[in-house]
Amino acid sequence: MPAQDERELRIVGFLCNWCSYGGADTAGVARFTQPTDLRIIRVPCSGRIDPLFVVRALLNGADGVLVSGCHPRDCHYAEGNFYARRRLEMLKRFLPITGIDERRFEYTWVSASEGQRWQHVVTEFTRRIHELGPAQSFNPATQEEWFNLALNEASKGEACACHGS
Amino acid sequence: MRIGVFICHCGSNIAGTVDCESVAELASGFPEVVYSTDSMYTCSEPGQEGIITAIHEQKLDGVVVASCTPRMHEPTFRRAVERAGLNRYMFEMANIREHVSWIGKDKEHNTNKAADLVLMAVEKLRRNRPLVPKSFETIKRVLVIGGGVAGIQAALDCADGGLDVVMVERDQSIGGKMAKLDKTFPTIDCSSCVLGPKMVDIAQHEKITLHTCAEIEAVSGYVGNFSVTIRRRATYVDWTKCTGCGVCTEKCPSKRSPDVFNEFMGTTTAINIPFPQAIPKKAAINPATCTMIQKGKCGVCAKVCPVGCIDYEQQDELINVDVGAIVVATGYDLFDWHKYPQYGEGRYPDVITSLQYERLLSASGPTGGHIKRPSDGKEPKNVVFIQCVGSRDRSVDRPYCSGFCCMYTAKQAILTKDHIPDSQSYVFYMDIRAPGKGYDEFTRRAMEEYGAQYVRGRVAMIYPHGEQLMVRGADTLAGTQVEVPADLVVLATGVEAAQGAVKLGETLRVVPDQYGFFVESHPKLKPVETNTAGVYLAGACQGPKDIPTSVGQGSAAAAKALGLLSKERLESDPAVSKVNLSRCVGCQKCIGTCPFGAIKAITDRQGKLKAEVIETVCQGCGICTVTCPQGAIQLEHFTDNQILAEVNALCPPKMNASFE
Amino acid sequence: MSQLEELKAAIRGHLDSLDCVIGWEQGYDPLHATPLFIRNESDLERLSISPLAVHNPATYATGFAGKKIGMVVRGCHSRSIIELLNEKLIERENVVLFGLCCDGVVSQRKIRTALPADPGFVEAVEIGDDALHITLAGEKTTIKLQDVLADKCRICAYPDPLLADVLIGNKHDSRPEETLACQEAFEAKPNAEKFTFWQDTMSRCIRCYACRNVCPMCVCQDYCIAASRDPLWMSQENSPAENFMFQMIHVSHLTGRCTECGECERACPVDIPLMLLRRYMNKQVQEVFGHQAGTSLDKTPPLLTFQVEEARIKERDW
Amino acid sequence: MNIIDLTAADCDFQAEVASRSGQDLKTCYQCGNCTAGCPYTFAYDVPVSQIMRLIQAGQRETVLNSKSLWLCASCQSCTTRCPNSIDVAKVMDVCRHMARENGCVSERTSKLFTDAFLQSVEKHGRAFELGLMATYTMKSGRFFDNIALGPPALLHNKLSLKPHSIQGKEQVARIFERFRKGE
Amino acid sequence: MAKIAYYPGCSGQSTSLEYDLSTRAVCRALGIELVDIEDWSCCGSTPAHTVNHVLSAALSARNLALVEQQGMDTVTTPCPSCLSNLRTAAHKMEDASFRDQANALLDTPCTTKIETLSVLQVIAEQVDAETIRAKVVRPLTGLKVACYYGCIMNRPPALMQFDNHENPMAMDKLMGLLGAEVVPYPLKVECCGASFGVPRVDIVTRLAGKLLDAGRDLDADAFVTACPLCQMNLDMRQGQINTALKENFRIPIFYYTQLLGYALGIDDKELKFNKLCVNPRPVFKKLSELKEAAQAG
Repeated sequence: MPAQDERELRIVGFLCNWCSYGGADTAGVARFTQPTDLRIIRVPCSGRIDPLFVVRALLNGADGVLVSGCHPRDCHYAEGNFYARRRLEMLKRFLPITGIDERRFEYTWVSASEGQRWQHVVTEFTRRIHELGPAQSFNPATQEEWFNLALNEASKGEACACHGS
Repeated sequence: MRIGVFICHCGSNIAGTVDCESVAELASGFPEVVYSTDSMYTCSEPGQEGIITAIHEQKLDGVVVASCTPRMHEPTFRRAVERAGLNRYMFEMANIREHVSWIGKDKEHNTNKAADLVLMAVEKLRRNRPLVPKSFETIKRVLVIGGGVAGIQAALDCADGGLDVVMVERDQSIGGKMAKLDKTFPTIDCSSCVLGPKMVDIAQHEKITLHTCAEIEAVSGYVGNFSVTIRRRATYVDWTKCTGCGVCTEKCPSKRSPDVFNEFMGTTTAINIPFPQAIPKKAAINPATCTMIQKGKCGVCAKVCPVGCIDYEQQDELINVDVGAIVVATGYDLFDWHKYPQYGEGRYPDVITSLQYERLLSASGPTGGHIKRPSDGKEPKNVVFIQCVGSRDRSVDRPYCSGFCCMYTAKQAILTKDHIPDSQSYVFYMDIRAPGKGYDEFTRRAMEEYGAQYVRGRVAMIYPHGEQLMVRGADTLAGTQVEVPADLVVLATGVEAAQGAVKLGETLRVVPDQYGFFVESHPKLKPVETNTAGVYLAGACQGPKDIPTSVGQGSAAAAKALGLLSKERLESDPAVSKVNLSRCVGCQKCIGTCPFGAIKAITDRQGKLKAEVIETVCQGCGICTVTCPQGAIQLEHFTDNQILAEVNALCPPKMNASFE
Repeated sequence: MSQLEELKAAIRGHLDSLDCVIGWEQGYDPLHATPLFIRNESDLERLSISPLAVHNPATYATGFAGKKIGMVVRGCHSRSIIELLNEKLIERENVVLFGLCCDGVVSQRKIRTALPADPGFVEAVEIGDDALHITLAGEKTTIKLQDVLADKCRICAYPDPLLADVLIGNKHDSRPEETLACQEAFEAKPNAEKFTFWQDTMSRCIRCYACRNVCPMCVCQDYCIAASRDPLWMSQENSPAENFMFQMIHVSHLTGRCTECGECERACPVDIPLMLLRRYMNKQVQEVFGHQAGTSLDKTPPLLTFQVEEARIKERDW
Repeated sequence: MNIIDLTAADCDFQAEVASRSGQDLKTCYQCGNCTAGCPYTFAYDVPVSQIMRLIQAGQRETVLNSKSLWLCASCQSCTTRCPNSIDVAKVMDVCRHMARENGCVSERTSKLFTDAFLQSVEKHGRAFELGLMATYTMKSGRFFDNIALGPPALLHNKLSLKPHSIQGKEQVARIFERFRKGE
Repeated sequence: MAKIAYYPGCSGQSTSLEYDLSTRAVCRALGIELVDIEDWSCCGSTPAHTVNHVLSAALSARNLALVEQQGMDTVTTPCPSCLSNLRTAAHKMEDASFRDQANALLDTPCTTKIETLSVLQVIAEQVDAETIRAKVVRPLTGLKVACYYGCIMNRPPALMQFDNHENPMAMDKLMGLLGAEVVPYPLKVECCGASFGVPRVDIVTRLAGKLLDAGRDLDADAFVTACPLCQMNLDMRQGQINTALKENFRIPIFYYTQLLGYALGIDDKELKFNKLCVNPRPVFKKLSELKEAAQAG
């Protein structure tokens, strides 16, 4: 469903089935109003979330990616979120070198009972993404841009950033 | 593929803020969707029939239902598609109620979002494949960990139901906390008269094997097929010979052993049978205080034992047993009240815990059932009870209510009056929590019939005042400070997770909460199940509980175990990881990260190392799939391709369309 | 005895018990070296260990699974070997390491820029203590070694092999203080500039996978997820985003494992400064886990383990 | 006795005390431990636990006019023993600040003593006890409260007869000056 | 032993001159070098924080800034009230916005965190027991003392981070080292009435009276204190207490540094026993009688 209302931005959520997906359900059951931008992908555990899913989403043009799992120590599978925490932290720290604003990606912990917290997380994250605005596309959008890129490179020759200074 | 999409109105729950008809119409344009419709209540009987009919008529081989959360009705719809002859994994759900209609009112946005979620489900479904569970045999034996009242009940129910039971108890005797109690509320029944016969049943039941002085060393395997190692501590007494005659305990010259059973109110002998009704009634030596074991001198017990069962060289023993299910009933411990320096940190002997007071009240206790205060053996007249010591107190990280202290305090106030008619009890409380049958009436009796003075407020400090203890507290109802010169102060110490619970949790793969209580599978609907299949909880190991609740849970856990093992064979969830052997390079990283030991290394025909998943052990978390750089191990039903399909559905990759 | 002779003697002593010893020899011209797979005495004679000998022999290690091999390793190469050992991808008893205390290797790219004309084919190279004398089209140019030292060598913290069965040369007693100004400058750039930089750079990537193939830590062999249908992580389309996706896969799989040997960047035919990504990730790994890949034996890569309380991962408030 | 209209609670008051003290007042569950330990309860008109309750109930006037605020010595018993880790002494302090700002002084002598003390510090840089006692006695008119202390104090040279002025006393005076300007 | 900055506090200049002098003498004897803060000013005491927390912190911070300027990072004070104020100021100023507010009132801002310790803590933690025991020349053998710490020496525990906050033992241990018999005094941290002696003397007579009463119950020969205000309330006001409560207390109230100094053999002139209102002579008489009896026996 690519066609989107222009007021809405594209936010992808990866939620573990046992805690955060349940937390989002709890928020729904309690009718906690939330912005509609977020679309949730359900995975069994935050340990199933490959940081590359996040990268894939961002390179595909997602404006924001939110990951949420069980609180540390509360993982349904005992250890999944411990691995997730390391993997996702490294991704978050790595993003700046790519020029992708690391604020577009966030990970957090929400338990199945924390409906209110889920509402807060979604609202805050959506607000943050709207502040950042739509993400720039990594691929050039038009033919003209494409040629500009190519020309630019051709003129640079051996323009390795490491040898510049 | 031929996919059918069903959009549920859920009455007005969804249709109120989502244009379900448009969603259905949009969905008809999604890839491989050949049938798309909307219905009022998809989960209802006619709704399910509608799906089944459509599967038959439209020759569907995959179904998407957009309705409520899959945590609610996924099993329902899976059964429905299965009835129509589809594999239950050829089904996907889009959650357009909890995640859409209930959280926003903007119909246009909601409709868009609902359509997106349906598209994601369709894209995922296109990559689903039928999965078939494997079946395996079960072992008709249950392990019960903990021999308190909850464990006893679970063991007896399982054994009566025809299962073999192995009971493991850390202490020398079963009976747990209840065996230490004098009377029970609200009926003032004698605790050991009620519990004693059940303890004897455990000893005599032909289907029950009891190991005391024993702990769980290791657990492996999976539901229906656990393999357990039990460590039995050396007791230095050959229990196959010991008759429990007690001669050794009479003659033992080392009389300064801490008396654990009597809550350290006094001392006992180094060789000891903890109490007259102990099960098993066997003697054991405390190696820390036995002079023979410590210094190699003495040997009196060996000399006097009529059956020659003393063995100073005895070693710990490891026992292996295979079981199909495990009941955890490890109970609780008491809060260490020394964390409150204002109550004297143990400097004042006449400040004791409620469980110590039980021992003073008990006819089998150190004072023979006469209330004598520890400092000088005098009978107290003013007895102060302080509630919530280590309960409902965030400053000591115990914010929870321990549940039953209000009740036993009322009981103890009543018993105090029974024992010492001219005594006066004062109870400092914050709120009286008495929600059980006959409970509130009981606390009222303590006040009305037995004259206990209930004072609403905490106690700030206790300090010695002559031969008495000055208790300074507040009466918040009167809005003032109050002081009571007390002869004895009894602290209603709160409930804590049993020592070692966290470690046991690791062994069993049962998650403890932040306070060390084991977490149940669902707080309402699965109160005795855990997230590890085949492991059940009973009693206070899950949270503070009084006796009837613990017994009820013991029976509930037994019912679960009986139900599980009543099946000859069990089916495993096929949504587990699977190794693509040709992609696997044998780096074994997945083996290291699997929390369940569900992956093992094998050698293929060419002699190359490969990974293999033990399907029955795998719990389906997918940690391995992310670990594997080649993507060789994939979690079925949540494969990389399935998740990527959802990502790509949401954020379609921008191709170089401009060149075309 | 020169270091080369010393090394040859050491290898000779092991040659019988090894299936192969990996070193370097002169390549298509005197300016270029190429890996040498020594199986007999005559192979051994061709061994060269000049600063032109840059290739990381560890790259070939997993390919010799089940065989016993020797490798001539510099400091950074030894780190790769240690990391492979730690990940149990090779076995210690199957490798004999001939360690070289290394004073750095050259960057062909820098030489190319330092030479007056396109090198094409050089006639002769003389290697002095601190300079290269290159004869090109009859003309001799002298280049200071220091000026053409590879970037990784300028900041190398481990010039001496951290693991070796035989050690040749003198150990270094200090580490260079130097930092790479260009790296810091790049990191400090605003996001938009960095983003454009990678867009530009990735538009010239030809997805030849040289960076992957030469990487000693890329052990997926023929099963790289960048080139598979199941799982299908990326299309084969040559677009900046897909090219960058591939680089992100590489970075992701190297998290906590990259030993900074610099082979990826060296091998890149279109001069993509991949080490910018590598060094940045390694810095993060160092900061969060205190981990440097391949610097000590028996260390688990940080993403394959965890701690219940992560001292240096701060939970963000919500 | 006053009947409190709960819907007319002064929520701003509650919020102001909470923000100025940095304490989460909602966590007080009225266990009374502060009152139980407070040595001054006998002198208070409103026990400290009820002050906490009245703040929760938004009873600005009652709280700010209570004598208790002026009789709290900040001895920290309440803070130390609060099961919810509320810094109760700080809450009392903040209420006293607010009472002062609102001109609610129900224990005049306490305030006079405080004022006399600070005046002395402002003037000399250090507290000059004899001087501040003189100021206090003049202003309070309470000539006889501590008359009994005269002989022992003088006999044992307890009070220095001269103020210990310091070189930086202007610096100290400027602290007060800037403080008043900022207020 | 390291040098440490020294903040005597205003009362050390007048009402508790003997505390200041004995503190200096004892520290000298134990090898603790005290460096006076030049031109120190009042910390604000209780009155300042009852008026405003920023004002209070600024008055304290002026002194912390002086410590900083003298190139030191730790200051010690005998007075618990000063201790509490200085520690509170330093703690609050860890918050940047509060620090800016407080510094805005100062001529010279305080930029680093200065640690404040009580002299009692310095002695308890930096001088080992054996050193003290070895230096005792006039043991207090047979003297029954009650150690009274006052309400803010150890409280609130999160701020003070010293000793057990309900049952502090630092002075008990110290007096024990000197040979004294330390009675298990139960009201070690109960408030004595603080500065209410001036505006509400009735409060002080009641609270301090209770403290004396508890000491008498335990048969204590003397009180040992660490706080000028406590000492004054118990000592100078003992007559007032007797009048108000119709009692007849005659319990000498020492500063712990006085008794420590005495035991270490420091000249009485530096310990100023003559400043005490309740005559301490019976204590010394008892000591010498006990000593004679011991020698005779």
